[in-house]
Amino acid sequence: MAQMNLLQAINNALEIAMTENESAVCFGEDVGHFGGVFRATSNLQEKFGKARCFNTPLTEQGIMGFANGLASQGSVPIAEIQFADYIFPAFDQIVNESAKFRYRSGNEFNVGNLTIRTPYGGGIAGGLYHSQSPEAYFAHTPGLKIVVPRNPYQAKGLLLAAIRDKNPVIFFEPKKLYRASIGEVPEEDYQLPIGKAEVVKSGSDITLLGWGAQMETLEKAADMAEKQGVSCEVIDLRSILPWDADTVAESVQKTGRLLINHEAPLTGGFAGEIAATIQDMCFLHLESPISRVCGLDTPFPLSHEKEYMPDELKTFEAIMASVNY
Amino acid sequence: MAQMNLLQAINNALEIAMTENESAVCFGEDVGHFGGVFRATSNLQEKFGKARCFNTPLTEQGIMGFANGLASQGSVPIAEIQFADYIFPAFDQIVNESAKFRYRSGNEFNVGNLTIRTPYGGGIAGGLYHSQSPEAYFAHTPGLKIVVPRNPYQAKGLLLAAIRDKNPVIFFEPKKLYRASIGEVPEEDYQLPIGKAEVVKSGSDITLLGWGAQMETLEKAADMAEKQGVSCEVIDLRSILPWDADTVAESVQKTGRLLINHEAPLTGGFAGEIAATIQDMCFLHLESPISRVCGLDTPFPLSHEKEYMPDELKTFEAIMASVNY
Amino acid sequence: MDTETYQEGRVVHQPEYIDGHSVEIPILKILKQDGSVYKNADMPKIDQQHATKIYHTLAFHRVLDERMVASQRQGRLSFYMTALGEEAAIVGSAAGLDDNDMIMAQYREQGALIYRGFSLENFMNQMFSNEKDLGKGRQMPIHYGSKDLNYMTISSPLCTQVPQAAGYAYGQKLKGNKQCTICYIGEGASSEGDFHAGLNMAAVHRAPVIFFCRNNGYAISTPSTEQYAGNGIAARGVGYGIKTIRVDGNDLLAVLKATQEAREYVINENKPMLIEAMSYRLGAHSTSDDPSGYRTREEEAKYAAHDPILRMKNWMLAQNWWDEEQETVLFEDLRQKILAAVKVAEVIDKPAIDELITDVYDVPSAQLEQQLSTLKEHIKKYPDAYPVTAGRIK
Amino acid sequence: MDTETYQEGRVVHQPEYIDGHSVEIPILKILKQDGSVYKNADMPKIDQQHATKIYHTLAFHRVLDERMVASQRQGRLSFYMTALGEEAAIVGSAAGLDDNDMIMAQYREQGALIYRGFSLENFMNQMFSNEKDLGKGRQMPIHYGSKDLNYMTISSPLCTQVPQAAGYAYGQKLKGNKQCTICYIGEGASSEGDFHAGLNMAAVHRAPVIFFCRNNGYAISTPSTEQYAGNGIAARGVGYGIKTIRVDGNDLLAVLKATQEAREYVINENKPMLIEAMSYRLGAHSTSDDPSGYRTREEEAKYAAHDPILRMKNWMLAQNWWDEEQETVLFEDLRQKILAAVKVAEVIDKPAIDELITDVYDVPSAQLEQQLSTLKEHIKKYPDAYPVTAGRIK
Ligand SMILES: Cc1ncc(C[n+]2csc(CCOP(=O)(O)OP(=O)(O)O)c2C)c(N)n1
Ligand SMILES: Cc1ncc(C[n+]2csc(CCOP(=O)(O)OP(=O)(O)O)c2C)c(N)n1
Ligand SMILES: [Mg+2]
Ligand SMILES: [Mg+2]
Repeated sequence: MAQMNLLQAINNALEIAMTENESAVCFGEDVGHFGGVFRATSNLQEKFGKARCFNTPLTEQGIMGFANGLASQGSVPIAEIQFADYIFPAFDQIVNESAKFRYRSGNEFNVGNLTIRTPYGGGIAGGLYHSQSPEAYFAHTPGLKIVVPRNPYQAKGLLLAAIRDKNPVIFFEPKKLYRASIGEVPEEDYQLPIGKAEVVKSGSDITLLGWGAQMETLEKAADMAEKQGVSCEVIDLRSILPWDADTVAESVQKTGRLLINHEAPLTGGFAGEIAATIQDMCFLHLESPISRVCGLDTPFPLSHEKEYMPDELKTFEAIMASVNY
Repeated sequence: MAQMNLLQAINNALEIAMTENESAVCFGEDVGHFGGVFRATSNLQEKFGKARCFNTPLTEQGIMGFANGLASQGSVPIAEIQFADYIFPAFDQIVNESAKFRYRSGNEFNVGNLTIRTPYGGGIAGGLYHSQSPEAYFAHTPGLKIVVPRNPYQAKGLLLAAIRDKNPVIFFEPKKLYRASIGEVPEEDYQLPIGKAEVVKSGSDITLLGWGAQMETLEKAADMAEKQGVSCEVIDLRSILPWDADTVAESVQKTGRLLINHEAPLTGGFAGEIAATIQDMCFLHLESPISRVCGLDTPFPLSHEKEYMPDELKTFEAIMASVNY
Repeated sequence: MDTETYQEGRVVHQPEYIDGHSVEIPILKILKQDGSVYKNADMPKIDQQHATKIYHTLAFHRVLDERMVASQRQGRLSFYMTALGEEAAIVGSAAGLDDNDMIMAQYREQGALIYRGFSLENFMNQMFSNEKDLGKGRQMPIHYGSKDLNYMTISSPLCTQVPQAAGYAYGQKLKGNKQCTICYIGEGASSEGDFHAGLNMAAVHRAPVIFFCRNNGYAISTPSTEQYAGNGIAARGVGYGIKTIRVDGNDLLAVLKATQEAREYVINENKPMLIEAMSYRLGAHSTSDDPSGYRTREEEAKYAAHDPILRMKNWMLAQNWWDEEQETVLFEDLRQKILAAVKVAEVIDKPAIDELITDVYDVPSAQLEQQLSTLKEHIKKYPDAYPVTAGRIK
Repeated sequence: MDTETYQEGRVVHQPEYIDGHSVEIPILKILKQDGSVYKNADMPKIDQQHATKIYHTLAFHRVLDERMVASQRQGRLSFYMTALGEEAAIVGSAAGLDDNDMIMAQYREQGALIYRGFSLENFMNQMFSNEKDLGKGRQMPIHYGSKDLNYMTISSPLCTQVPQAAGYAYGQKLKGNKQCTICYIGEGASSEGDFHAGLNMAAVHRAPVIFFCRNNGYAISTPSTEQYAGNGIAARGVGYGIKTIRVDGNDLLAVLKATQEAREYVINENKPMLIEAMSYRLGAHSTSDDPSGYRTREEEAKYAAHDPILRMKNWMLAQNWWDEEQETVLFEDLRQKILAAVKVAEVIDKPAIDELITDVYDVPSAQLEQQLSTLKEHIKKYPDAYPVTAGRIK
């Protein structure tokens, strides 16, 4: 075991994957010599050579098109999009191409080897173009998998699973935790399962569900609620697609209440999908409406970031409202 | 009043808008001389000249970038994307640019004059790339408006409203109804409201909610259910963003049941947002779980289109399941 | 640093401009319409066996296109796209490659697939989206693909294959197996952002890929004069620093020559190359299109006089590698075989309902399995409403 | 039909290729580093008044950049981007335009905005995202915009302004008011698909737009040698059929000359033009960047010797339009004014909470009003947690 921050855990996972498989290739804007603007790919070019870790021209659609081609050829592309806010020029290559490659060809060809890494979320005073959480835009796309880790241990195990998964995976990295989140991480190889939620803390009165950086918020809110005598079960969804409805439903059948939290705007966010599914699966168990504590329906703000965020206070309030319904 | 099909109603609305405002400009792939591959822009180049109705090079991101610039300059661009399946190369221009133009500049600049027209949906044996219903991809984007008409009368009135609305509007046209849907349409100018749902048929046992081409399906299913003694209230949402939660909630408070139908895949579709909102607004009124009858979580199929579609039989079954819950 | 190079370039003190006319782009022609060869022309590598295979491919192509348009008119087929007038560009380029090279086509390149030996049955099964289709009946007619034949399955969204071809070829280079990729693209699709991204990526990362642009004058109704303002697509090669050649696309020998040289170059130098083949789309864009809405019969007739298959036939005749009797027998034989194959394929069952959820992921998710089983129950309840699949659900 | 033209082009029978070397791109230089002018150089239109305004702009620019980097280091400001070394390219081009022409910049073009007369207060209010910011405190520092000054608000996603500029200029042409648009873009951003889309759209639809590429050798850490394989960005103009010129970007007179001619051309001909200004990004990419991770001090020093402001100053001195005393006074004055302005702006309140929902739509939707009022109630309950806004909620 070693102490690592989230960036180091990612760098470590990339190194393991590239050592194990010589057709694994890392690329993206500034990813090569410099190691990426956040330094997640530090030293990889030194270790594996310029052919396997390189800067690309500044074109997200090009990066993803290139990655799709490389994956269909049998190599293992691990492409970086510098900020999740800049993934949209590649939307067509991801949603119309990566996601449908296997299906449309009857599996004559596939891009199952593909992994896309990208930092997402608020917390760095980045305003509307360095803070977005676009997971829901992709979650409406059969054929993709979507994963979000909450800490270094999760990041390493989930990233290794994503790289080895035989489907295209988008791996959203909570950038505000890159250096802030530090924890014990095994130095050896390990994987965590994609598609499985994790019960982080068990409780009996309400289920709190989230992913990525917002897990800290849920834990803080749970602490506040416990002080009021409310016992919270906290679940990290980890995979947005496919998502683990069974674990969530099982929890809600026990607690009778569900709160979902995400940074992205409320309308059309993934909390809607979860709420719709769970109200169906747990209709007779629900003691209060499923509650969504999310971003406002605005672009991500700069000077009002604090006010916009679904923080622990808003979450705590919603917990109490749910319990007192 | 005249008999028009949906294409004629759209063509008529475009003609009115271009006559009224000489800075209104229509463009897109094959939109000029030929009048578009579906002929929605027929004769407009003849009437208004090549400068105001023209073919563009084959580049959706270029079309939308150009349209954003033109709108910010004060002209009134009405851009066509040939199929909604091909809107994704323009996703960045729409989601990061059109939607955020006013907000990010503090309204120093805006693209409120922009309208995007695009045919969507199944029914033409088009397989995965000529059948998609991508409204939910856009519905997670504050700043956009999204409108879907169900027949010629609605199409003309809503399109005129969309063109005159001071916000960027995406207007999804149900292409399988282009020639199939024929109805009485006033020849003069009129508008229908954006953001208001319409109760198409009132009833007391369950609320059926949909938009666009699926409204026919809901009406057929309602007829089947009526024969079983189930009284259905049928609502056309018309606007996906902003959407009229109040009208829906009012109906559900009366009927106690809600079924939502859309062509797009279930997961991450807009029905999720509606269900999440309505279970919250109507928690104590709901007598059964909100039901979603949607496409499967697959790319849009070709040989199994019939099986994939949320048709009247599946809708009828879901109505009965809801009523007998 | 590149900037230094510029500082060292020719310095001027009065504005001097470059523009679309700054580079002259010659066009390579080897074969005349009458079947004779231009004096001093550099011939491609070609012998009788190769030429005969090429000509058989052209014949098959022409008859297939004719028959399938007829089938579509008869309502037997939903959709079809011919490559009428462009066969030499497509088949000539495919014939310049190795069978292990990857082909990433736009959609009008059935000729390349015929050349590779895709069976008539495979063509038919795809077009009738029956259960024997390699693509499992999931795409509209003409969206062929074959792993065995190194022909990437066609994708309708235009130009997406261009950066993909750069990536595919880069992977071939990493593997070191001396193979390359050819990427076909229309002059219309070349306006997409992916074109720019793909050519630039290939040039910077030195991918062994041949970008082959079929410039046939139209993108549906849009003439190339409304598609770009420069000197075709070839002129763009300069900007990317990509070696480029323009050929007469109706001249099979010129296309073959250019492709043979391109293959040598991209594999040996690990650099991309761009070929622009000038031709004309003689047919409609597709069976859904009616060109009389945007061009004249006279225009079409003018270009029809440059029939590339006839040109190749004339050369074959001149070589004494072909005669009129062989011609008659071959075409008649092809017509009959194709008609027979239509009859077989159109009555083969559609794929089973289970194929609705396979290949979304490597293994169907639990949720998809659930959706399928619900659907099957539903179909069993209403078999008449789902005649294609109902009879076969266990 | 275009194809005909090609058929009429020069015909060859042996392959002849074009490539990145097929077009020679001279570079325009007028002013030497010592302030003297090349013999026979074509001077731009410039008189003492104009020159003085330009030089004041350069001075303001340099001091602003220095002071704001210092403020960022002191933790007063979150982020900043200088244009160190590129001031002549930016200010020289802005000075070649009419005040009613539209400027659509990438982000490093504060020089153009200074030239247009954006007030020091406006700069500061934007950077400190306070309630007086024209952009209502919604974007990171340096994302300026001003309707009054025809300077489009900066958008972080790169290159999106390029097709937008084509559209904006097309609208100007429709209006017939003889105005044009200048669109700034980095050599890195020029790799985006939107570049291709925008230049092609502008060329085909004849929009009066000047595409002005600042080629400063780097895109963050990525040198231009890893950005493209061709001869810079200018070589691409050929492919689009766009008239193009390359200038020494550190030579203000050359930039001014090229821009003045470009403006005449795009407005009179209704066609776009492309200018590539060769320069070097002397500073870090932004205050978040550390160039020592990817380039040497020696390299930086080499380019520092070409300081464009010093070059312009030398010319001004040679003209007797400027002297050292004026220089000292001006720079000292600017330093003090800017320091004072920082102190004022940094203590101005942030925008009121109500601005969180305005401008999402023309009028806030009922749902947004609801979200805001819920939020306000929440803030009132926990005022200490939201110190920026809590005190001011009624
Ligand atoms: C992204 C995208 N936009 C639009 C279309 C619709 N479309 C199909 S073919 C075509 C024209 C293509 O022209 P070109 O590239 O010149 O090829 P050609 O048909 O001439 O062979 C268009 C606009 C599409 N398939 N994909
Ligand atoms: C679409 C998009 N991708 C990536 C980024 C991140 N980014 C910001 S600036 C920059 C480099 C731009 O380089 P260049 O265009 O050469 O301009 P310069 O900084 O040299 O002035 C990058 C990659 C972005 N803002 N937008
Ligand atoms: Mg074409
Ligand atoms: Mg640069």
